[in-house]
Amino acid sequence: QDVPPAAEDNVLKIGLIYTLSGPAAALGEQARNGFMLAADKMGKIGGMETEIIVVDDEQRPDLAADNARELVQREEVDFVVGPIFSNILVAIHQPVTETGTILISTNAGTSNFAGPDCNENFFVTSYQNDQNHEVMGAYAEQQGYQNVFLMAPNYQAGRDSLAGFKHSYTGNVAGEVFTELGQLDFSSELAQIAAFQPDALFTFMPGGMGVNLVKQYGQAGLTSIPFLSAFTVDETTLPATQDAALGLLGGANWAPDLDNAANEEFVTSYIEKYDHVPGTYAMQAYDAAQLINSAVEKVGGDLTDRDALRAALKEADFDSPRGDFEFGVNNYPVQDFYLVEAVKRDDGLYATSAKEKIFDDYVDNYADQCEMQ
Amino acid sequence: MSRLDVQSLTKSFGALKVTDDVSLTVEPGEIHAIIGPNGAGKTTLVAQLSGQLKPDSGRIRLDGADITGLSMPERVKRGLARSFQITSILPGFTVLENVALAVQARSGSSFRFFRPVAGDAALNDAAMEALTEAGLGDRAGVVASALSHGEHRRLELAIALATNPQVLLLDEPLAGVGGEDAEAFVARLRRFKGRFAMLLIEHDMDAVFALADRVSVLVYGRIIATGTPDEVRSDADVRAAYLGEEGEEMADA
Amino acid sequence: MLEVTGLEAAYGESRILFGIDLHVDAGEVVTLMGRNGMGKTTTVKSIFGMLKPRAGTVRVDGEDLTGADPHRVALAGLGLVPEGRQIFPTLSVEENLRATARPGRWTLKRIYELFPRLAERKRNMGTQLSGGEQQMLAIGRALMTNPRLVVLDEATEGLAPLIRADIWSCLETLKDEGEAILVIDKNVDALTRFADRHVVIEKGRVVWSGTTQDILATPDVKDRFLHV
Amino acid sequence: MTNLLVLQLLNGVQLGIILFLIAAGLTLVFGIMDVVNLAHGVLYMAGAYLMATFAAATGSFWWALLLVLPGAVVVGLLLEVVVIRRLYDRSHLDQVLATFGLVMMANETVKIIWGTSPLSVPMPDIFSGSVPLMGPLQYPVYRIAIIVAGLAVAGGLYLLVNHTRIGMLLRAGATNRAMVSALGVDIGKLFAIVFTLGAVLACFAGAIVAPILSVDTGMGESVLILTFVVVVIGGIGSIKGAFLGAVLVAVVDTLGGVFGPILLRSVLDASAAGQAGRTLAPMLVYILMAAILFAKPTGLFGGRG
Amino acid sequence: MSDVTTAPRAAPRAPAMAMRVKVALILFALFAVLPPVAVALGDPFMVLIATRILAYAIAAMALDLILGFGAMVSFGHAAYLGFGTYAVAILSSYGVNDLLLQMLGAVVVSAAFALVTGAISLRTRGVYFIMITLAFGQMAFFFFISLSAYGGDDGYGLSSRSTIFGSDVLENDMTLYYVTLGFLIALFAACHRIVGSRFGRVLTGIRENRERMEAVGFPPFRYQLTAFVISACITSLAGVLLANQAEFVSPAFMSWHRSGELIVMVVFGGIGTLTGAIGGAVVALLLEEWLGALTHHWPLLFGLILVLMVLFSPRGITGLLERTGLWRARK
Ligand SMILES: Nc1ncnc2c1ncn2[C@@H]1O[C@H](COP(=O)(O)OP(=O)(O)OP(=O)(O)O)[C@@H](O)[C@H]1O
Ligand SMILES: Nc1ncnc2c1ncn2[C@@H]1O[C@H](COP(=O)(O)OP(=O)(O)OP(=O)(O)O)[C@@H](O)[C@H]1O
Ligand SMILES: [Mg+2]
Ligand SMILES: [Mg+2]
Repeated sequence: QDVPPAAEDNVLKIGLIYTLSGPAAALGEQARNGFMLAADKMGKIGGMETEIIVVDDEQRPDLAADNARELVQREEVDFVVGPIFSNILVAIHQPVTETGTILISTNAGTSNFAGPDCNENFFVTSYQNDQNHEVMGAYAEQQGYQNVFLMAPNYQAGRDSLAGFKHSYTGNVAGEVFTELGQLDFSSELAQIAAFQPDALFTFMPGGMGVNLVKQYGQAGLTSIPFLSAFTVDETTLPATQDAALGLLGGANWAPDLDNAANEEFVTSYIEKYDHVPGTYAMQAYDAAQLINSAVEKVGGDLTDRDALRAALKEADFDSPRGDFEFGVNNYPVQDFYLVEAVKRDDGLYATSAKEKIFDDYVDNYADQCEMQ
Repeated sequence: MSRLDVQSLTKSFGALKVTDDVSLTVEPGEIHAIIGPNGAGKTTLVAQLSGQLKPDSGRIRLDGADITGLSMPERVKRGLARSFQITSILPGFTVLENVALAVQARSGSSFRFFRPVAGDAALNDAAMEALTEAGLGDRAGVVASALSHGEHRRLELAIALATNPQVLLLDEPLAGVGGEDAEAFVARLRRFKGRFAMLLIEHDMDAVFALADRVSVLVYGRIIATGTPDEVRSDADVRAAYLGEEGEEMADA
Repeated sequence: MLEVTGLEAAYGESRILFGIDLHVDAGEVVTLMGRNGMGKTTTVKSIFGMLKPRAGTVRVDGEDLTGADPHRVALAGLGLVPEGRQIFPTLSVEENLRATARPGRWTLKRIYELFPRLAERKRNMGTQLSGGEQQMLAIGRALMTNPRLVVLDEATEGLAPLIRADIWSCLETLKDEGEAILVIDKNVDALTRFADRHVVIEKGRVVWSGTTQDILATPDVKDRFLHV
Repeated sequence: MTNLLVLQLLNGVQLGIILFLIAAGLTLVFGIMDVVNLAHGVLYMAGAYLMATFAAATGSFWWALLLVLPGAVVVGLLLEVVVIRRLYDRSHLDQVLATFGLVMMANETVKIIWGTSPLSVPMPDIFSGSVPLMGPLQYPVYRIAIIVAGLAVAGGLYLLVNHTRIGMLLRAGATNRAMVSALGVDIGKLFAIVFTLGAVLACFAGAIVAPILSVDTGMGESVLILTFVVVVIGGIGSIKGAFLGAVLVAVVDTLGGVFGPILLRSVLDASAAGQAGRTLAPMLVYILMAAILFAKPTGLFGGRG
Repeated sequence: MSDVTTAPRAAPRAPAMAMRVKVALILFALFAVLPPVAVALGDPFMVLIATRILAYAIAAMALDLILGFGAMVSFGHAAYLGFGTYAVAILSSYGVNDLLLQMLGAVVVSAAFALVTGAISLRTRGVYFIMITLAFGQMAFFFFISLSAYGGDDGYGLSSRSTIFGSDVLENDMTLYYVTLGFLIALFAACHRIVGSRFGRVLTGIRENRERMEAVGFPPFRYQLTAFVISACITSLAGVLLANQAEFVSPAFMSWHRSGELIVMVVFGGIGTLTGAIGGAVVALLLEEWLGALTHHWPLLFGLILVLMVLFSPRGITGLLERTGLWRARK
């Protein structure tokens, strides 16, 4: 087993690895911004001289694996924070954790690392990937929908999302459509929806696909059919969809208007600094910085005692903008989930707004497969 | 047995009948010339004989064997070579390499992956020989794209020679070759006489009448006359359709 | 109207022309002769700016067009029938004629009268012509630009004797109409019949020039330089 | 069922027209001028971004559209003069490399200027409604407008290329620039004009699809391959081919996605059919292209290879 | 239209060829001393990056074999890279960890796929060939995307590197590096011999003028197909090495972007020289690495370099070197 890298000269080194180029760069930038916001505010994270190295994974797993090794082996960072995408997480997980370095995922939360492959050096400040979809399934169930149309892009996350939805939804599935990744035009799918007239649509359409779908949904005159979604209507896509998205529903572990002091401070200072409303990507990275801060403080800057450090991390002793936050056995969060709706704020910016709490202190479905105590 | 035996060849492009029931033979060692107006179908005929185009109907036999269905490379392997009316060479190769490739085609398998070919004396010597015969010996090392038009014509000939043909189809080998060069060219072809048979297409009547054993006249896809050069030259139809006064001058000469 | 002085040209590092002097006056027919590879085509390319000359000048009606873009040379009144035809393969026969046409005496109708075969094939694509038909098309195409000086580089290559004769009589007609002609051709005898002057080049240099009378008077010119 | 089929057919045709609109400029430049311009997607993206910017500045769709056109001319000319002009005589691979470089530069530049978040272009009011079709099915007016625009562009281009002197000169110039020039045509200027026209078409396509599609840095890249597929299926250089290619690609994609699974279920059991359907669906377009090129190696209407 | 097959390049003359081999040998010597230098500089991590670069260099060289010498621009070559990586993942999940067996598996699958798709693709030329190879590459890509057992598009982490005759020497980064370098050198030697052989001359001849080659008696199809298959197999070897380097496989290795990057590497280095492809891969990947460290806006600079390269040095890095005289063959 490799020896954990020593914290020389009392410098805390953190590597951020996010997608900062290509079409999905907006997500990575939000996350980076969120982390840097917290870091700037704290100055010295955990009371230590802090050095932050930001690298771009270009959304390429092979490159990301090298980047991660570079952070761990060459830069000898103490923490790696990131990434956005699950396939990047799969690529960097082993190179980082096998050296004893702590990996904190601020977005991707795949099921294998929540279940059988859970790892003491791996923490997640976001969610388990299925959970937001389960929120919507539960909401559909609660509304008594009997006939829901499901649609997701044809790739691993898309397939997982529909499975997640069906996990908490017991009604009838009116239709299940897998679209192409990167699809531009949804008129054919929308026609099917119009023909089936389901009780609701559930969809997972991240990024540009979601923007296209949302715009075309209204144009096709389907607004009477409830639009339930995850990662589709959020602060990264709302600037593009604007009014077209108003009233559409999503599931999330947080919304910018959650009523608590930590959130108030986070959202105002973020908008002040970056001129747009933060999304969950920013919030979760912000929490990662807070998490590191709290843990390093707890161990008094002694990063050589890894067990102590891990224990300190596990305590999650910080004020998250989302309110309650703690880690489950698998180091994935146990947190509340909300139904959110797209709204136009008083200042003219578009954001999501928490409408209803769906799950309270919700534990993911894989935690019991994790053999950590 | 005729070297090359063509029977009732027919070919149309849409409504245009370009080859209309053409039958002809080329005997061993013979030079059989085909003349005829522009657009009569001479090149199209060569294209069918060489396997570049598929005839609509008819038979082509080489040394008695039916080759109508064979591909171009297979026909070359059996000894039927052609030169192109419009120069067709490998522009980036040297003159020598152009010819050496043709030698290679007839000597052993080319699915040899590791032995260097550049120093293969057997290929280079044979190629050099063909080049010298075509009068290009001193240009062997030049990149083929840098040759002048007339030199390109000679390279065409050298490549065809290097395939060691039984029957050589020559489509206007003299086009663009002038003056003494042309005379030398004709002399060269005459030297090959007997070594292999030739089907010669040419608009240069001096060359045709100097070389050919037999001449066929192709007009609108049909052969309207076949005979010795003298017979053809004095044929009134041929004069009207093709030779014009040039024929008269020659007949007079 | 065309005046070339001291023209030098090269392809990369291999020098081909070493000072060519030549002029064609309005209405005059001049031939450019020489054996294969002596630089005739290179001279033509240099005149048309398709190859930038290393030295020397090319003037048309006094205007210096040395190394100018080809279209400027053409617009100054020169028309080209290039070596090797260079028909546009993706255009039909008629489009080949019309694409670069400029108004003047030569019209589609007159070209079709000159070469009836082209009229028969006017819907064929350029590549679907026989070699000789392509040659007719190249000549027709040049005439359709209504030049005052036509440059023909091996324009009768591959033409049947009858057609060749037609071309010669056509050139004579052109000459009668006052057109200037610069012609390269291996049929020296046919040319001496109606050309005014002759220029012989060898290895990129002018080795002899003179009138038709001069040639007829000194038969050994042909022997010496052309070996015919 | 028949209703749905008809409607999906209509959807396919309409998606095809959007594709054609994007592919039209590419055919023009690629097919006629023989330049493989990977930066075509960039121009399409530029059109959308210009549209978003002008729409935000003027608050009007129409003013924005009007301003995009001169903007496109500037972008197109600039690109032609600085880079593309030097690529006409070069091999396709050189063109690929240079325009690939342009794509990288442009995507990054767009990110620097406009940021990474997608932008929005509002729909013009008069086009924002839907017209009822059959039963509960409705059809957005804006899409009808796009269909009309696409057909107009298709017709105009077809006439330009096949029935005008400019078209002839372009086709001639693509195969032998030197000869066209030697016959007295300023081919450099002509090509510049045509490249700019292609650029304007691409920008126009980007501008008018902006209200229905996401305006983001990835938009150019995601359509690029698809437009190349369209052009190749139709046969390089054929406007008619590009049009039919676009519609074919879209219809196969649309109908395949909807009816493919149904067909598969009739031969396989449900889960196998689902699995097979999901595996095959994204390949459909490529299977179509491979099949067409197998049967006709130069595309549906391509005479040249 | 003139298709891509009209590579306007002269066939390498013998002296230029010898010079290229010399440059390649210098490159290999530099690669050989890199690890000790990296260790001395206190940056052993460099070796891991260099391993990736070498693997891509093998793939680029393989592509040059058909692209530069056969004028077959394959836009689906990343598929073979992918077959190589998945051969490692799939075979090791069945307990077959031996590097050579995995390579054998990769080569067999790649040869079969290349034989079938190549035979179909070779009906077309030029840009059509580019697009039909893309189509087959995409089909392979989407197949692995839907292969849920190996993570679909999320990919699949390898639990360990391949073994050589049962020994796990490759776990050592240095060993992996030298093994990769060994493959690069051996494959370069093989490609170099192929290019200069009878077969290679026929292949180049077909690039220059297909009709002429048929007319002297060479049926182009079988020569081109053979070259296509050879190239595919070599590329898949690069994939096997790449999977060991990344210890991770994913369909991302076989997306069309990767195919495009391989083409960029080859053209960037100068096509039809083999050495150029290796140099192109090295320089392109290093540039990406350095520029990336310099600024997050690195694509701007990288793109600019590509454009300038094409505008001012028509034959890539090779052309640049030739121009500065470093590469010029002495008479
Ligand atoms: N692919 C084609 N499609 C349609 N017509 C064609 C095609 N190829 C040739 N032709 C026509 O067929 C006729 C015969 O052409 P061919 O090239 O065989 O003539 P040729 O006798 O060789 O003439 P030349 O002496 O001028 O070279 C010509 O009129 C030509 O226009
Ligand atoms: N593109 C080129 N690159 C290099 N050298 C060339 C090129 N074209 C021609 N040459 C050389 O220039 C010389 C003159 O060629 P040119 O074509 O001008 O001759 P020509 O007098 O027209 O001959 P021909 O009667 O054969 O057409 C020749 O030796 C030829 O090898
Ligand atoms: Mg002919
Ligand atoms: Mg000449």
